[in-house]
Amino acid sequence: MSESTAGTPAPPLDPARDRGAPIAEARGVSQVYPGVTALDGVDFAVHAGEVRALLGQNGAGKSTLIRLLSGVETPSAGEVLLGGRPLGDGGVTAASAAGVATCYQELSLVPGVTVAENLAMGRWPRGRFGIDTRAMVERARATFERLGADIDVLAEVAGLTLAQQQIVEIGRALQDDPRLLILDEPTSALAAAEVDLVLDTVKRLAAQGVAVLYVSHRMDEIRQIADTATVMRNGKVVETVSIAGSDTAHIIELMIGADPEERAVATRPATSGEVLLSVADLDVAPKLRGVSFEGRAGEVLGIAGLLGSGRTELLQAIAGFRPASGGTIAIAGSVVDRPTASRMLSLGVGMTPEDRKGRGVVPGLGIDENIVMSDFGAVSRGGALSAGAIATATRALAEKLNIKAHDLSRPISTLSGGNQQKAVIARWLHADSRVLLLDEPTRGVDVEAKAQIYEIMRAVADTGKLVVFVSSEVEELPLACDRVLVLRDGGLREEFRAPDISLPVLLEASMASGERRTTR
Amino acid sequence: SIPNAGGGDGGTERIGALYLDSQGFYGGVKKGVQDAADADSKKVDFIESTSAGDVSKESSFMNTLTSSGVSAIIMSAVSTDGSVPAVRQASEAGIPVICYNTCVSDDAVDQYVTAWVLGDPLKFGGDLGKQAAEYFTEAGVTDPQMGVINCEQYEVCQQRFKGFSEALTAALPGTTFVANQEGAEVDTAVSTAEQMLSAHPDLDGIYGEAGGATVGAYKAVHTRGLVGQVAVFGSDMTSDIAAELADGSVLKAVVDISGIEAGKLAFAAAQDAIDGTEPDEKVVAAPIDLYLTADAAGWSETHPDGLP
Amino acid sequence: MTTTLDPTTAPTRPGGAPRDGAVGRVRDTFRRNTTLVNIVGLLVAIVLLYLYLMFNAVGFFTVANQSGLLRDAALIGIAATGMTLVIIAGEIDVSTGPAVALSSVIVAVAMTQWGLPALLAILLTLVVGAGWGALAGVLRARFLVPSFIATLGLWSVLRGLGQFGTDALPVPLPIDEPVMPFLTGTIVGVPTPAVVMIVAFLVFAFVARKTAFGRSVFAIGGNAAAARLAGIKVARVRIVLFAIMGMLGALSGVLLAARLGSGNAGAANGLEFDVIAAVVIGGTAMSGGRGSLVGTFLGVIFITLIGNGLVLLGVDSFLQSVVRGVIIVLAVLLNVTLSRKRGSLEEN
Amino acid sequence: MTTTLDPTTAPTRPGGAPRDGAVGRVRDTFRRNTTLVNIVGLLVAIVLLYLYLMFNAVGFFTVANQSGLLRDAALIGIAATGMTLVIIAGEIDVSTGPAVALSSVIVAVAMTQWGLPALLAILLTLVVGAGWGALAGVLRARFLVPSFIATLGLWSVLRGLGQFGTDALPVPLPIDEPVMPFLTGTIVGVPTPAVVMIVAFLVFAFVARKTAFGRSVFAIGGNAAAARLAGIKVARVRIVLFAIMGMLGALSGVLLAARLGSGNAGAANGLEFDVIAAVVIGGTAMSGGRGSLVGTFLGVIFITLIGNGLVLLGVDSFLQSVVRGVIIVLAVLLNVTLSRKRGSLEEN
Ligand SMILES: Nc1ncnc2c1ncn2[C@@H]1O[C@H](COP(=O)(O)OP(=O)(O)OP(=O)(O)O)[C@@H](O)[C@H]1O
Ligand SMILES: Nc1ncnc2c1ncn2[C@@H]1O[C@H](COP(=O)(O)OP(=O)(O)OP(=O)(O)O)[C@@H](O)[C@H]1O
Ligand SMILES: [Mg+2]
Ligand SMILES: [Mg+2]
Repeated sequence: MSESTAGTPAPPLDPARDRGAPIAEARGVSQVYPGVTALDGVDFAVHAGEVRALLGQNGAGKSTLIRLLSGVETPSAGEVLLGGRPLGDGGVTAASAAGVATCYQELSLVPGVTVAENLAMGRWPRGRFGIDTRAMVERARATFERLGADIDVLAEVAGLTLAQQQIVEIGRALQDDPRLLILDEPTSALAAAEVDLVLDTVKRLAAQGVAVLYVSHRMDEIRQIADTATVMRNGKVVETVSIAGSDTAHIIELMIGADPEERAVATRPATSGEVLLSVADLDVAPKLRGVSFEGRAGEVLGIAGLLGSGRTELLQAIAGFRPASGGTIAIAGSVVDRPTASRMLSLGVGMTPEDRKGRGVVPGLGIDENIVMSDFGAVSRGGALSAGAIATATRALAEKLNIKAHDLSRPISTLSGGNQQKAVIARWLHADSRVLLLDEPTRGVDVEAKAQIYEIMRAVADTGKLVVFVSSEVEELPLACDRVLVLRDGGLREEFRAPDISLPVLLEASMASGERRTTR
Repeated sequence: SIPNAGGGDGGTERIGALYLDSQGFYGGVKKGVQDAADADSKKVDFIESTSAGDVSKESSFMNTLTSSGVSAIIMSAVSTDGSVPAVRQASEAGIPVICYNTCVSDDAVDQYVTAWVLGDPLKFGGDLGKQAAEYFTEAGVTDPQMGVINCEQYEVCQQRFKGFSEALTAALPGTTFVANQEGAEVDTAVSTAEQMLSAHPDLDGIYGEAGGATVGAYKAVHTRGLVGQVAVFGSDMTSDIAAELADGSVLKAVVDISGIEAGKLAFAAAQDAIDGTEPDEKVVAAPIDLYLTADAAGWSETHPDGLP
Repeated sequence: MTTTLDPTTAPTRPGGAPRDGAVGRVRDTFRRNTTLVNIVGLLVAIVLLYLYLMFNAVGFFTVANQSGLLRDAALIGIAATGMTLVIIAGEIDVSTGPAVALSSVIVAVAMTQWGLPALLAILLTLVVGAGWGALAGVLRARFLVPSFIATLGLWSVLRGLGQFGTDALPVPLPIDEPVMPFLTGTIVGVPTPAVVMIVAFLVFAFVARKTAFGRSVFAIGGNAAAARLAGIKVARVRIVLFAIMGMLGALSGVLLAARLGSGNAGAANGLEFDVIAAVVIGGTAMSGGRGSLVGTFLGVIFITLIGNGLVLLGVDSFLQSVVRGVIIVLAVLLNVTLSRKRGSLEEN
Repeated sequence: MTTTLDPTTAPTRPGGAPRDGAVGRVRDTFRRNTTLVNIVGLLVAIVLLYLYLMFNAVGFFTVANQSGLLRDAALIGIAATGMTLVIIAGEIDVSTGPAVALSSVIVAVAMTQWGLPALLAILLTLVVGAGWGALAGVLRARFLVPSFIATLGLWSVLRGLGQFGTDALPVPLPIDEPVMPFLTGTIVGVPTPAVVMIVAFLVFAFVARKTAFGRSVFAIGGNAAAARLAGIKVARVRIVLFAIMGMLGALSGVLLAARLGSGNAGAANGLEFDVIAAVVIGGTAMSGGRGSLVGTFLGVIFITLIGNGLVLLGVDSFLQSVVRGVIIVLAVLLNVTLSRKRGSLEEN
């Protein structure tokens, strides 16, 4: 990405460096799930005031280690110590009493109740007559004030956007002045401004002596806040390195166990392909007004915008999953009268949702079925599904998209996040969609898988299709897109073409000079 | 008792009617009551409900009827003891209660019930038991092995069985009841009866305590190809039971209380009570009829709509 | 190559800012709180029903009928308080009818055959009810048997036990005994069971909103995994929940025995469906995580009113079942439609 | 500058290659497929039951009883095929009993009162059944009424309609008519209803595994939102599903009428619970997304066997209800425990 160029390996840290007793420690822990060894004899320790990054590819075991440290699970072997004392099977309650606060990777909020209630869950303030609701609300308000986030604590969580929910989750971890704060991919759903909010908070807490364990696939964040990084691979700790002393290439090499290849995807300033998608004056109540743009065959079209700027709504409206309140959508030159989901599907529009786990995959079904689901007809022979046709079709796609799976009939839930995402994209290649709308396809996937996804997008575009790419990680738009549209204040405001797409101009455009927040 | 508000001469009369369950018998009662009202050229609104054999539902309906001040209540009580409070409540509110078919315990009848159109279940079972004994004697079976398809979630059925078994064993002391299983609804009855025939291959007869049980029993005998070996004695006439009885190969006798007749008698008793006429006799006997093969055709003719 | 696309369109209002003023606050509350919409809807429906029945059903608006209505409501309502929590927790209990019936038998047997004093017999019945409820809870929480199946099994077992133990005959209560008549009497004019029901609603409304247990129930129903991560003892809450439900069934059984003067193993047939329908009509989501006791209370009144009105209007007894079915579905349909977020993608 | 992406990170084995050897494959299948474990467990239980009953229940192992067993199984089994799909889709249908009963009435009325020929009457009944099923489906899919409530309403409506229309009297079938007797006869020694059931199982096993519709049902049950975003017409699948369920109920009703010689509005009381229990005992998860027709078939046999055995053993009929309840819960418990061993730690 944007970091150092040299390839010098950094020296491993001296583990015996005297810093007093670690706040949290894992000694020789292993965790075995049926059929998977998620952790294999891991030793790990984190000290007060330290910001430790935990790095590794999807499925390396990062979240598993975190679950052990937070008492959610007890290890199959080895032990966890918090503040020098064994956690045993004290569970979440004991870990939390020892000062561990965790923001889990999978959103763990209760949708039907308020934000304030979610923060208080499991430790409601007691008043004279049962729970003291006022204290609960006050405490929640104070927490978000400290965090600098604008969240209505009386709102029901179900009504919040994914990003707001993520901030609530972070707020919950922060509220009790923890001694060890664990953040498992806290920023994967966030855009730049909110990311800064989180990073600032982490820095502030670290300065106060709180230990922070931080998981992210975004290397630039790691560089901003972490002192040291523990790299994991295949359930083992490979090495703990100093961030300052190691370049990104080296860290990636540690993560994937091989030399990273220099990869960049060719971008093109202009395409002469046919206009596949043409949106005119589209209104999507309540967020978007008068959106107009065109997308051509062979193009990777990025859409940038702040959190809540309506990118998701735009894609949903185009795919027919959200009624447009005005304007027209045309596919390959012909205006679609009633853009329902099935109509758009038959016209060759496919969308991958931003919430991969919640709305992307059907966990119990095989990888192959998750792929062919978009078009059963193509793998049917005489009205019945043909196992042979399914196998042929999915094997080809798995190869093309480099989906790492021994057996495509295994449930998709056994795949790592990045590979799940590839399977969801494959779904639309199977349906032979001409217009692919990818909403945050790189969220929560490791660096390597990200690069693969950029290349998939390029390869798909090269076959005469249009790829629309939405990402909250603004820095990846310049890497992958031929053209980037910027959504702001309910409409498309600016357009950039390769090679004039760069991080600073996109950020500038997304935030608009006047209202720009001061965080960066 | 206090003359009633909602009743009255000339105006519309409101009468509450409670049915015990949804067997055809109660359809007959309904028709009988209705016919009687029409014949009387009175304008009567019936406020009706089915207690489905559930005392709590009955209690709630009785309460509703009582508090809405109907002129009289015609009911088939769910339980001799369990239904007492509901009947008492109505009676204490000055509403005449007329039982048909089933009623509350004798004490309570004395105190709270105006009239009871009764087909005595003991006699109901007993008549059939006698007929069964006659049949077996004629067939030369002195120690019949009997199976029973019962409806014992209703108390009245236990009485029926008592009457039946006493009459049969009195005549044929060698009688044994080798199986007794629930089957009030015809679909349970048919598979239970089939299984009973499997478990007891030497069965000589089956007693069906209610309509569904009867149908189930003779259907099972046909299915198992035991025609001529197993005789069925049943209760409650319906069109298809009449047809089977006319055939005569399996179903030998059916005992029945006409719902229509019971309904008519109950309505008459209700009118008397509303008019303030004291009945001579609290218990009004409902005719209990025994039907044999020869009578079946006649029943079908006189009951073209199938209502018993 | 930067081009500004459309600098004119007016910016929308910044999100998240609370609206000012009382009106705004009420509107906000409404928007936020979908259950409130349901409650108002139900209230309107109940008022309309009342008006209609007052003018069309003879004897409806009499003290006697209103108090009878309350008695009927109590039978559904007491169990419905617990059922609300059960459904909020994402579970279901279909064993209510047999539980009530068997409890009425137990209290009667305890008094007549074992000679226990009334209060002791009642206590015993409540404990036994809580016991079989807890059993269902353990099956659900520890052995992961779906609650529908666990309570369906219980349904079968309890109904059978009651009928087997009594030969399906009623067990009369002793006559010269003061407690049971009190339970079927009135307190300042209000039928005792109705008073018990109202107390139960107040208690459970408090429990649901103001106790850790109640909030845990909401949390578990909304997201059980999240509740566990927050340190809530999910299994324990579930077990307690079903135990409470069992106890409430037993309480209804005691009141039923008092009303009928006997314990009846065949009584309260299908009660569970009325109870569940009342809860769902009251706006509690069958998928869990959402619901209110106020809504349930109105649901109970609504469903009792329908039953009472159908009888008083002289509707054919078989048709009553048809009308009830239609009305229940319509009520829930209305409810779902009212509370559905406009333009929401969510479908499930 | 595009390069092949990942030449290095070695997946231990090339993608898609199955494990070698038959044993390995069997083991793999077992590990993967928790339903297989359940199926074997159920098979063992059925064999044990058979052995026990053969030696203890007089008349059990006779041709007549075995064929009666099959007849009983058919009543549950035909509806259970559709119910399996309904439950896999994450829904439930509690209206089966009244649907079967009313269908038996409709076919009888169509033949006797409207004078339709048997085949036409049957066809009409199936269409009407599919119609009310579709109605429930529309309520669920378009109006978001929970299927429990939609079908509970249907339950009440259908039961009431049947009894209202017939005054609760049986409607006899015409006597001199060949089709209905055929439906209650045998085909090469096997009772016709059992043949129909077996055909239904084969058809639905095929539908579930080999058709777009069947796989859509699994996808919707596993994650409805994802299925929808993948282009599956979720609402349509749900409606068709309930229509099929309605039609199967009507088919059972026709067979029941043939067996009883009449249509009976009060028949098939509580059938829905037997059907649901059979499906769940067969390993279909009530939370949706998982299940098999083979499992359901065994569940049907199991539950029929229990009923048959209890009667043959002469167990008191009230006690039978107790035993059935216990056995159903135990069977599901075993099932859940077996499949949990192999699944994830996840609980909900
Ligand atoms: N509950 C579970 N049951 C079975 N396998 C599991 C479970 N949780 C994790 N695994 C497996 O353990 C391995 C490690 O998973 P983990 O979630 O710790 O990876 P991660 O490093 O956090 O990956 P990511 O970057 O995608 O979050 C994976 O192979 C995963 O599939
Ligand atoms: N957790 C979630 N589960 C399901 N749907 C969600 C969730 N979060 C958001 N959505 C859907 O996505 C829509 C848009 O959310 P959000 O405001 O974050 O997206 P956006 O306005 O497009 O912003 P962004 O530009 O970040 O995508 C929401 O209206 C909602 O329908
Ligand atoms: Mg992780
Ligand atoms: Mg978005």
